[in-house]
This record gives sequence, C-alpha cells and structure tokens, in this order.
Amino acid sequence: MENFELVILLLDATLRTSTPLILAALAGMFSERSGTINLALEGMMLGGAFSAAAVAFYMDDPWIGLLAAIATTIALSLLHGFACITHKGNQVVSGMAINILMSGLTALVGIALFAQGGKTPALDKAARFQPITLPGAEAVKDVPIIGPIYFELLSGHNILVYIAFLAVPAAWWVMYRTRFGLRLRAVGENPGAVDTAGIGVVAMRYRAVICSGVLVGMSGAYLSTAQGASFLQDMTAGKGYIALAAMVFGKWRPFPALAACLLFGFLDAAATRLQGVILPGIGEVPVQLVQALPYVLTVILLAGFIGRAIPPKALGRPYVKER
Amino acid sequence: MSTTVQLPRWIDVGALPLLNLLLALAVSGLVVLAIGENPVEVVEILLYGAFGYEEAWGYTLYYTTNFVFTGLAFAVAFHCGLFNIGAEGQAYVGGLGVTLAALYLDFLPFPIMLVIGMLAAMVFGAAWAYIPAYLQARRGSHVVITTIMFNFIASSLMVYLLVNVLRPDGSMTPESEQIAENLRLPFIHDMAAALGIEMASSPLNLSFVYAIVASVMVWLFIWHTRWGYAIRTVGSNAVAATYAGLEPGRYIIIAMMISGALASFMALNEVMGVQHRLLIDFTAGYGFVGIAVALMGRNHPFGIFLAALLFGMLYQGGAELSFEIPTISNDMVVVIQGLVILFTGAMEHMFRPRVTKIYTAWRLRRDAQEAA
Amino acid sequence: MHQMHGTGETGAVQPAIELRGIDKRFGAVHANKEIDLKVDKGTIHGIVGENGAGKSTLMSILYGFYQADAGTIHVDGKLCEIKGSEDAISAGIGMVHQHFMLVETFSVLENVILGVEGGAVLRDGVDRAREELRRLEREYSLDIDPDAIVGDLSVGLQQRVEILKALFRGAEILILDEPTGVLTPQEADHLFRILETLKEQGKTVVLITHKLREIMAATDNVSVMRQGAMVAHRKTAETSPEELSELMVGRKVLLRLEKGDANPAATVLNVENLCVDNAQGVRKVKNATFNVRAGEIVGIAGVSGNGQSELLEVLGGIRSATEGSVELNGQDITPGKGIDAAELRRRGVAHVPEDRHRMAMVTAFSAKEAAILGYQDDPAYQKSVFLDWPAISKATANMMAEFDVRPDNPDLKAANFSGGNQQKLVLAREIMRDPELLLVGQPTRGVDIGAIEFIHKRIVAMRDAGKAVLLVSVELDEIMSLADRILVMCDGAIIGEVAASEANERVLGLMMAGVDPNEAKAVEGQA
Amino acid sequence: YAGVASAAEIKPAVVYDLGGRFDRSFNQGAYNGAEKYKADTGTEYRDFEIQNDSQREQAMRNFARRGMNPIVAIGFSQASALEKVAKEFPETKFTIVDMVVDLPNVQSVVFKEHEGSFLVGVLAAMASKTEKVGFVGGMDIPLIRKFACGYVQGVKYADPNAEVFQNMTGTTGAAWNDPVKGGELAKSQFDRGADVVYHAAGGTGVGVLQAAADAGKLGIGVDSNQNALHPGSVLTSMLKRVDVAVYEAFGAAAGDSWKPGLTILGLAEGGVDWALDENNEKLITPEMKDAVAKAKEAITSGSLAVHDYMSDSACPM
Ligand SMILES: Nc1ncnc2c1ncn2[C@@H]1O[C@H](COP(=O)(O)OP(=O)(O)OP(=O)(O)O)[C@@H](O)[C@H]1O
Ligand SMILES: Nc1ncnc2c1ncn2[C@@H]1O[C@H](COP(=O)(O)OP(=O)(O)OP(=O)(O)O)[C@@H](O)[C@H]1O
Ligand SMILES: [Mg+2]
Ligand SMILES: [Mg+2]
Repeated sequence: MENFELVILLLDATLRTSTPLILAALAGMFSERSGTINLALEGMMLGGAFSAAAVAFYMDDPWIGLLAAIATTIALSLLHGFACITHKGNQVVSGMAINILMSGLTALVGIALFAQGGKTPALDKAARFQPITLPGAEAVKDVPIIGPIYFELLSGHNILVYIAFLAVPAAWWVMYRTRFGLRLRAVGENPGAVDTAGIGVVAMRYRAVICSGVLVGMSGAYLSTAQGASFLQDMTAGKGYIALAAMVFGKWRPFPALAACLLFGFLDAAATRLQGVILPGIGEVPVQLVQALPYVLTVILLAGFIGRAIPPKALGRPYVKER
Repeated sequence: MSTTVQLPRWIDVGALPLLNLLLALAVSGLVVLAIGENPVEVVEILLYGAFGYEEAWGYTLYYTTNFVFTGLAFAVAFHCGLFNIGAEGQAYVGGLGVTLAALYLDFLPFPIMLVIGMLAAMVFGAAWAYIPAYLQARRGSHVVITTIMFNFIASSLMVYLLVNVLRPDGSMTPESEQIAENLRLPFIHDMAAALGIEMASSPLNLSFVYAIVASVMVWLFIWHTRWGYAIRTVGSNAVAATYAGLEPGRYIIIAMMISGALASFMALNEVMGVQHRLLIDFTAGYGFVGIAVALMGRNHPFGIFLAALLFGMLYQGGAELSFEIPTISNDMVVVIQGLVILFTGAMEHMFRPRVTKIYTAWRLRRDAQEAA
Repeated sequence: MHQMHGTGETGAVQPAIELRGIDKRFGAVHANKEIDLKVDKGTIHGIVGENGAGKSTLMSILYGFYQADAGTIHVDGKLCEIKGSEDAISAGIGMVHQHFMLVETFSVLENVILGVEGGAVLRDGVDRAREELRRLEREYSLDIDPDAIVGDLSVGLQQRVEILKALFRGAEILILDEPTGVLTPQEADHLFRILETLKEQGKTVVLITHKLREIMAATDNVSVMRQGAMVAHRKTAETSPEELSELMVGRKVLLRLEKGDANPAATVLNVENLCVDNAQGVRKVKNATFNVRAGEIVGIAGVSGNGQSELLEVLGGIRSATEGSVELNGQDITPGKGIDAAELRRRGVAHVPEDRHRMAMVTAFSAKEAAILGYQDDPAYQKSVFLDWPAISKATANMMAEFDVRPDNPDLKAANFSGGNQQKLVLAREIMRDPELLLVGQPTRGVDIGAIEFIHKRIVAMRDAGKAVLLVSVELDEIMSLADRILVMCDGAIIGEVAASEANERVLGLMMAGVDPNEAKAVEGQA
Repeated sequence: YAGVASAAEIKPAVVYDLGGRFDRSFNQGAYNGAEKYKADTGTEYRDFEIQNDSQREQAMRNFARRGMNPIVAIGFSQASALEKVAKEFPETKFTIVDMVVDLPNVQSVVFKEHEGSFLVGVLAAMASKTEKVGFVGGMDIPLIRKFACGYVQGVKYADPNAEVFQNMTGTTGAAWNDPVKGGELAKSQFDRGADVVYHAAGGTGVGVLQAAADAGKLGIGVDSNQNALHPGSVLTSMLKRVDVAVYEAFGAAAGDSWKPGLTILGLAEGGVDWALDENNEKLITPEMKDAVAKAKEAITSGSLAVHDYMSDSACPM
C-alpha cells in the first residue's frame, strides 16, 4: 500500500513535469509536420514564461499572462517564419538564434523592469493558475485504490495540465481529421503538391508555425505562472530540447509524442526525488544518468536501433520554385 | 540576354555580411534604447572595456581565442555540409581529457606535457564528436539533433564525474584538483616578462598562438589539400562525391572529428591556460558563440578570426558594461550574439535580391555608357 | 522562320486556351520568349521540343505554377488572370506534371481531395469524394484502389492518380507533361486510349512530349518549340516526323553521324550475370551479361527507369554489385568490396554520368575545382601534401581549349557555365585522361545542337582511338547514330542485342516494351 | 570624526554567488548588510552578480584592479577564484563567507549553521501535527548536510518519534536557483505526510515556501528572514547573519580593525538565530517559544552540543 501511494505520487509529479513537454512537443509537431524545423522551442518557451510572469504580475491575472505569453511566442514564431519561410533562411540557424536571443533578452528586460537580477517578482495566488479539484474528488478521497488515483493523481492540477492532456487528442483530430491538418501534413511532405492543388505553401506554413507558437506559449506560461511562481533566468533549462527529443521520439505523431513526454517527465520526476537518496540494496543512483536518459534514448531511436523515426520529407527545406 | 549578373566578391563576402551585421547591431541599439539606456554610451563603454587599457586587450584576446576555436570547429563541419551544434559538449569532454592527462601524467616534463595535453584534449573532443558523426554517416541520424543531445549527455556525464570522481575529498565545489604547474600553458605576460617586456597580467596565454596557427592550418587544410577538397565536395554535393570516389560517410566522420578536436582546443585555453582545473560548465556557451562567429566569418578562417575578435570584444567589453551600467548585464552580449546569428545566419538572404538588383542596374547602365 | 499556320483558321470553334506573348526568364535563362498559342476545344494538342525548349515552363505558367513576366492567358475566349494554381483550377485547367506532385505518404483519396476537401472537417467531403472517384474510374477505366498509399504504387498508377486529381477538380482542359517518359509502350497505349475517351467527352488535352511517334499517333494539332520560342503550329495530319524534327532542331537532322566502321578488338569490359539491388532491396539490374570491346561503342537503349541508370552507376563504382562479376581487361573489378569509383578511375574507367548537376559536378565549385573531381588524388595535381593549384589551373585551361569550353576561365564558378559548356568540361575531364573504358550516360541531355555534334564526334574519336565505349541514352536517335551494337534493357534485364545496321525504331521500341527480340523482328518483318 | 574620515576612504565591493542579490535568501542577506552599511555611513559600494562560474575570478580581479577594498565574496564556490586573485593583490583585503581560505590578506567567516538549524528543528517538530517534517537542501554538499543534520537533531530533541524526510535538489550550482524543482520536492514531502518543511536551498527555497503556502502547510526559511514572503505560512526562518558578516567586514576595514584569519559565528556570537516577527507570531505558541529558548540557552551555555556534520562527515541521527 505504501508503495502504491508512492507510485501514485510519482505519477502525480509526472503529470506536472510532463505538461510543459507535451505542449511544447505538440508545438514542435505542428511546425515540423509542415516542414519547418523548430529548434526555437527552448527560446520561445522562455519568452512565453517571461511574458506570462511579467504580465500576470502587473495585471494580477494569470489568464492575461497566458495571452501575453501566447502573443510573445506567436511573434517569435512569425520571426522564425520570416527568416525560414519568407527569406528561406536556414531553419536550424534561425532556431538557435532565437534560443540565444531569448536567453539574453528575457534576462535583460527582466532586469530593466524589475531590477531583480533577471527574475520577475514572486506572483501571489491571484496571479497564478490554481489547482482545480475535480468534481467528486473529495467524496472518493478515502476509497481505496480509486481514491488515490482520482483524488491524488487526476484531481488537483491546474487548468493548464488538463489543457495539455486534452490538447493531444485535439491535435490528433486537427492533424488527421480536418482539411487544415491534411494540408499541413501535405505541405511538410511535398509542398509542390500543395502548391499545385491551389493552396498557398507559404501561408500554410505560416499557419503551422502560428499553431506552434500558441502551444509553446502555453507551455512557457505553465512554467512561470502555474508550476512556478515567477520567471527565472534560463528557467526552461533545456526543456525545449527535451520536448523536441520527445517529438522525434514520438515520430512526429501526437500520441506517441505524448507517451515520450510522459516517459521523460517520469524520468525527471524520479531523478528529482532520487537526488541524494540512498536506495536500499542499490545504493545511490547517479541522478545524472537518469537525467541523461531522455537524450540517450532519443539518440538510440535516431540511430534506428528501436524503430525508425522518419521525419516529414520536406522538413528543413524551404520551398523554392524558381532557382 | 541575362537580366542579372553575378555579384563581385567584395559584395558577396564583404558588403552583404557587413550589411547584415550592421542591421544586427542597429537592432541591438534599439534594444538598449528600449531598456532606457544610451546606445552611444554603451558603445563607448564597450570599446573602453575591450581596448581601453592594457589588461583589457589581454582579456579580449583571451575570449577571442575561445571563439576562434569554436568558430573553426563549426566551419570545418559546415564545409562538409554538417551543422555541428555540439562544440559545447565536445569542448567540455575535451576538458576532461586535458584534466585527466594532467592529473595522472603530472610526472612528465613540461614540453612533453604540452603535447600530451593537446593530444588528450583532441582525442577526447574528437571521440565525443565521433558518435554523432558515425550515426550520421552510417545510420543517417541527423547530426543537428544528435549533437544537441550529446551536449546534454556531456553535461550530465561531467557533472557526475566532477561530483563523484574528480572532486577532491572534503571539497564542496564540484571541480577537479588544480593541475600541476608544469602543465599550465604559460601566460603571454609571463612569456613577455621573460623576454624583458612588461605586460599587464591577463588570462591570455599560449593557446592564443595555437589559435592563430590553427586558423592557418584550417585554411590550408580546407582549400589546399585533397582532404579539404574531399570534405567540400561531400558538403556541397554528396552524390558527386560518391561519383568521385569519395565516400561521404568517411569524410563526414573525418570532418566531425576535426571539428570536435578544434572545439576541444577551447578547453586547452580554459583548463590548461586559465582556470588550471576542470570547472563545471566552463564552456559557458562559447560553443554556441562559435556558430555566430563562423556564420559571420563566412566559414573562412580569416573571417572567423575577425568575427571572433568582435565577439571577444563584446564579451570583455560586456563584462565592463555590466560593471558600469547595472541595468545592462552580460545578457546584452547574449542578445547581440542572438541577433548576429539571426541576421547574418538565418536571414543572410534578406538583402541579396535587392542588392543584386541594384548592382545589376548599375552595371547595365555602366555597360551601356561604355558601349556608347 | 516563324510560319504561323494558326489553328485559328478553323474559325468557327472558340479556342479553349489562348496564350498571347508569354515571356519568362529564370535568372539568366530565357525559358519562354513571347509565346503565342491557341488550343482548340475538344482536341488533343501536342507540344514538342527538345529538352530545355521551355515546354514545361510554358505549361506551368498556364497552370499558375510560375508567373509569366509578360503576356496574357485567355480561357474560353475570356481574359483570365492566373496568379496561382488556384485560379487555373477554377478556370477548369488540370495538369499532370512531369515530376508528379503527389504526397507519397497519403492515400490515393487524400491526394485527390487535397485542396478540394469540401469542408473544414474531412469526413464530410471524403465520402462524396469516394463516390465521385468511383464514377470517374468507371467512366475512364482508371482502376485504382482509393485507399492505397501512393508511395507504394507504380509510376504508371501514380500517373493515374494525377489524372484523377485533375478530373476530380472538374478539369475541362488537361495538360500532360511528358507523361510517357516513365511508361512502357503498353502503358503509354493505355494512356492514349484514356486521352481519346477524354476527347470524346469534349475535354481538351494538351500533350507535351519530345517523342514524335506519340505526336503522330495521338494528337490533332501540334506546336513546336525551340530554345524558348514557339516556332511552328501544324495540323498533325498535314505534317511528318521529318518536318517536325527539322523544326525542333532548327535544321535538317543528320539521322546518321558520319563515322567509319568500327574495328572491334579485344574485349575490354566483360559483365557476367550482374545484379544490382537498390537501397530498398528492389532488384534494379537483373543478370546483365554483355561485353564491350576495344574500338567499339555499345549503346544501351530503354525507357528511362528500366535499370540503365543503375547499370551505369554500378559500372562506375557508385553502387555495389549485388551479384555477378565485372572484368576489365581480364581483371576482376566487380564494384563493391574495395572497388569504388576512385579505384575504377585508377584502373582506367572514365565515367560521364547521366545527371550532370546531381553527379558530374559541384556547381558551387570553380571550373578548375570541378575539373579535378574524381582525380583529386592524381599526383600531377599535388605538391607535397598540398594541391598544386597553378598546375590544376593549367590543366583546366588545357581541357577548356581542347573541348572548346566557353568562357575559357578556370576560375569562373561552374554554375555560371551554360549546360552545354558544363557538359563539355565534364567530357574533357573524363576523355582527356585517355581511359581504357568510357562510360557515358545521356551525353547530350539539355545541350544545344552545336555542342551535340561536337560531343558525338569526340565520342566517336574515342572509339577510333581504340577505346571501349558504353553509351546509355534514352534518345533512340542518339543510340542509333552513335552505337555499333545496341543492347536493349527492359525492367532491369538486357533482353536482346541488335546490330546498329539492323536497328530501327520499331524493332527497338518493341524490344524496349519487353517483346522478345526474335518476335520483335518477326513483327517488324510482317509490317 | 576619525571614523567618518576612514569610512569615506574605503571602497568596498561584494561579489554574490549564483542566485544573485535578490535570491531572498543567502545572497540577499549580503546585499542587505551592504545596503545597511551604505545607509548608516553613506559609503558607496560596488557589487556584482555572477552568471557563471568562470566570471568569479574576473569579477574579483576587476574589483581589485579598480582599487576596491575590502572585497567580500559570498559563498563557498568563490574560494578557488578568491585564492588566486588574493595572491595577485596582496594589498587588498578579501573576506569570504562560508569557506576558509588561508591567506594573509583573507578573512574567512563561517557559521555554525547546525546550531540555528537545531532551533528551527525544535520549532518544526512542535508545529507538526503529523509528526512528519521535511528538509529540502540545495546543492548536495557537506555544508547543506550540516544544515540537515542540525535540523534533524532539533526535531528529534523535541519529538523523538518524528520522522524527517530529506531531499537535495542537485549537485551543481544550478541547485541553488531552481524554485520549480524545490516546489516539486516540497510537494512530494507534503504528499508523504509532512506538514512543515525547512529549506536550505537559496533561491530554490522560494519554490519550497511557495509550495508550502499553496498547500496550506508550513515552510521554514533560511539565511535571511523569509517570514514575510508568505505571512502565516512561514513558521520561522533560520537566520544566518550574512548581513552582519558583510556589515562587520566593511566596518572593520573602515575602522582599521579588519583582521585576516577565521571567524566562526554561532548562536553565542549572534551569527545564527531564529526569526520571530509579526508575520509568524501567531504560529509560535508560548510553549514553542519556551522550548526553543531553553534549547538556545543550553547550546550557548555548552550543556547541549549539536553535532556538526562537517566535523566527521556523518550525522548521528
Ligand atoms: N524553376 C526553374 N528555375 C530556373 N530555371 C529553370 C526552372 N525550370 C526550368 N528552368 C530552365 O528553363 C529552361 C526551360 O526548361 P523547361 O523545363 O521548360 O524545358 P522542357 O522543354 O520542359 O524540357 P524537358 O524536355 O527537359 O522537360 C531550361 O533551361 C531550364 O533549365
Ligand atoms: N480550387 C478549388 N476548387 C474547388 N473548391 C475549392 C478550391 N479551393 C478551395 N475550395 C473550397 O472552397 C472552400 C474554402 O477554401 P479555402 O482554401 O478558402 O479554405 P480556408 O477558408 O482557407 O480554410 P482552411 O484554412 O481551414 O483550409 C472549401 O470548401 C474548399 O474545399
Ligand atoms: Mg485555404
Ligand atoms: Mg519539361
């Protein structure tokens, strides 16, 4: 029973840690399925986190903060699009540039606005997303098995967690069941086919990166106004890259990407709890190993040792009609 | 018959990149304005901090040294058509090589250690680059993603080693022991003093000379040897390379390993030259600066040297800046770095069509006048 | 020269399409020069021209894929501004591109509805589309499984998907850009029957090709393009292949190159049961057995995509042989373990590949850099560990002089040479090495007439110098005028050999379609 | 008069550790001390927040080169950089907090954190209703284990049956500045039943206290007085008077009484303590106040010895 509790609690933490990954991985998916590599997830997440915290602080409302985050990440997506889609620049370079730029800019603006070494001031309750108790959670709280699962694991998260998990089937539906999704996937596979079908390639790709921006904005806002209570310099600490890895690991598809995010989130939650803890019989587990696992697993996947990850055909290639 | 003419070299590799750079700097100026400071003052402080006094020069060139290495590292891989985002990790692991050699072979005399230290860094850096290279060459895994992953893996590995293995007993900071005196690269000011020249003390050390030598060697290698030729062929047209009997995979691996070795020279500067011990995160993002440096320098050693100098100046001047204007932290330099990559890298084509048009119009008019 | 036998003379019928003064440049290339064209409703209209004449460009402009720099388009007599494919589609124009515009990971149905999904949610449109597709299939006998993944289909079937796409969009005017290039003659026949049905239904078809046979067999009217210009319009019934070919190339075509008889000597290349699988494990070359002797040119004919490219690439050391053996002057040189392109070059095999841009040169290089591609290890180009650029410059200048490459500047970027001059540089690089065996693929693709003649002469000169030459070309004329012996490939196998003296287009055509050589000759005899 | 004159002469400087001057904890303590000195004497000072490890040395050297004196380095991580720079500038006075550097121009200030931690441990045990309390450390180093060990001793002193959960945030400097992870760890301890959590994690602790406030549990602050961060949710703070250390170092340098060597500040010296103010007075019952006063008395008088983890790298509990 004790162990069951522990597992539930670990899974509970997994949901919290995987939420930003899920949103960002879906963001990456929208962009990359349309043919635009999005290494800028990290930087966009950071930008979103900063805007959300700063605006939520001033307005005392997390929703306005969320909107600000999304506005910021859409702007960054448009910048990425401007470089890669309009000017046919190198997508990897543009992504790296945005990451570096945002790492500096968020801190710089943070110092200018709040003079707290790049942090934003701590947000009080009203300015953050608060946990939501699902209906009936209190009632079943003490029922064995179901109680912990419903009360501890499923209930009591903030709205963004639920949004992230609902975003996965939603993304799947959009991607595979709508005209927009069909065109988006087509433009990432063969933009020529889309063009000759009378659909604008550039517009289609812009729409895709905008979707990407919306999602990654939420992920950033989650970090600073839901999971945390302020923005900190470089607070994403590589989560954007982990999300990218999860997307690759999920072979650019929503549900497998969700699974990868949960796995990576679980590893993160486990690593956090294992720090400095001596496990009976095993001794101290090197946390660094657990922390490196997502990257190692992704490399192994990319190497084709556990199935092949086949990227969209036109990924990374700007659409050039006339040489 | 033709409506466009080829741009002359001075525009192609000179004016256009300069235009992009100026745009990046102009936008940086706007950022400074936006946060309520005076860009002119900022530039003054930057320049003073970078060149205003003797010691500053030393610091500027010390940073330049790092950027030359990481810039060259990026460029060599780039000539083979590869985006090596992993200089950071390669340098980090290269630092491990130097440290291990230093800690376990400290009985060897100085000149031998100079060579051994260099070799150790190169071997470790190249080995760390080898895995992504192999995966790209033989299994088609995209080197961009794998090198990013390898940066993180290197970081975890090094934390583990520093915390659990290399940290001396009783020490709280996760850093290795100091390396022996005979393993340290001599400082330039000490070398100058030995020649009777007085110089201000700075971290500038022998590895700056390595940087210059490495630049020349990379230039010779890329444009004046058949291996460089092979790498460029693979980079521009892998099918043509196969046709020419140059197996692309092989040169991908070679280029990446050279790239990793060059990145690891940065560790030489930091570990053997300045810090004299292995620090956590001593790479401090210098690997990423290398991308900006290489893109700005058009992947040519000479351009890289100039770009590295610019960034060395920004780094050193930026440190001064954060001392002088508290609202402008070192992050300003990071912003400039991001903007430079954005404008000279990702948006390098932005002005080309327009400049080509203007130049063509000018040429056609001139030709017409000459004909008349 | 511009004799405009306007098809408008037929008067009463309103042309389905009329192009006026269409002009288009791609950078330095003037792809279309003030083109006028009328296509009558309910006819099959052929457009012929050599490679690079600008046919695809013209049709892509009509379809809105490219924008013309000048000129107007009229559909059904009305001025029609076509800014994108969207406008073309709504004007009732459909196009089957030379390079298919299909999403390979999608099903047939998904490909067909792309852009005309019939609603923001797919489900609504899909069922209707399936219904409509079934009707079209019946009507035009275009059998296809709507749920098959396009990437798994053969090229012939993929083409069908393209046609269905156009019909599904309600195209009244269908443009087909070199539809038969990838088809066997049988598949091509089927296609022509479909086009006939379309015509009966009152649709207008524009058929682009450079195969005169097809023009004569399938079209009502024909227009001829040459080097970006429209040079003539004819009623098919009132013209002949000879006239058309003359119009295409701008002068009387030498059907036979002036060349002496071959004096074949010892066997140089001996290929035994050679098999080649591609990366996907599909067998592309099946049990090829043949030889090439010193002093002869052996031509390999076939519809493109029947294994010739793979055969040439394996002999050039670019691919490995899966089975079988290759000998050069009695020595085993089977490509694979240890024998790659570099090794073959050392042993005297020169290779002019089919695809100049993809394979034979690096367009980003300067001419002198391109001129040592493949020979970068040659000691003559080295000075200690370094490349000897002055020596390389001199060698390049030499090649340029010998092969009349213009401009003769070794420092100019390879991309800035015209196609013909690039090809001459490649030939110079390979031929001036004095190889034992010369492998040449499509030596005159996209090359202007003057250069073609020059190149042909150089190849014959090689033969006369006692070298072995293996020539792969999809141009039957080229094969017939150059080769001394002709091998025909079909579906990866060499199905027969014909002496050049006995060869004619019909026999070769039948063999290319897979008909047994003896049977083919018998059929020919009856005819 | 003399004091004012010499006070005007010094040009003090502070180099903060990762986390920066507004970490609401350790570094902020130093900042407060410097600010107070400035307010009291009108002496301007310079300070620098490092962003990465390689900047430490440059910052100190930069200050020394500009004639700043004394230079106070905050945090044990500064030791090796300081050692180097102090050798280069033998005329400059250096003070390092939390670490010992043995040089003729270096003053080392260390604290008996275990004693202060003991006191808050006592309070934690008494405030806990579940008999389960938690500890979240920053970087896993002996210094932080020293905090933990003192805390555990205090808890057990007040309630031998109480259970203490312990977690460390990480092994690198980043562990000082990761409030999200700190919050996660606190949550995991609350989930396991703890209702009071003490942090010794610098900036990371902000997340710990936040999580406590969010969950309606109690947190215990560290270094600075953090009671005001979430009034009513912070039981108390273990004060480590870095502010005093900085203030004294400035003052001593100005008054020419600055001496190199080791200074150890414990309960008796007022270097560590627990915080009671209007923000937490409702949380502290009279019994708690009595108990902690008794413990404090016992420790200062020497009758109660709190074990120092760093003396033998082991904790008896
Ligand atoms: N997208 C493009 N950008 C630049 N140049 C192009 C482009 N497409 C075609 N060209 C050039 O325009 C000219 C005409 O090409 P086009 O494809 O129209 O010829 P074609 O008659 O269809 O030849 P083929 O029989 O080989 O298909 C050629 O010189 C070609 O290289
Ligand atoms: N070329 C076409 N021929 C016939 N119908 C078309 C064509 N293009 C679009 N349609 C139909 O017209 C309607 C609007 O198409 P449109 O391309 O404007 O979509 P949209 O409003 O941009 O929506 P979305 O972005 O979701 O694709 C749809 O029902 C679509 O199926
Ligand atoms: Mg649309
Ligand atoms: Mg064509």
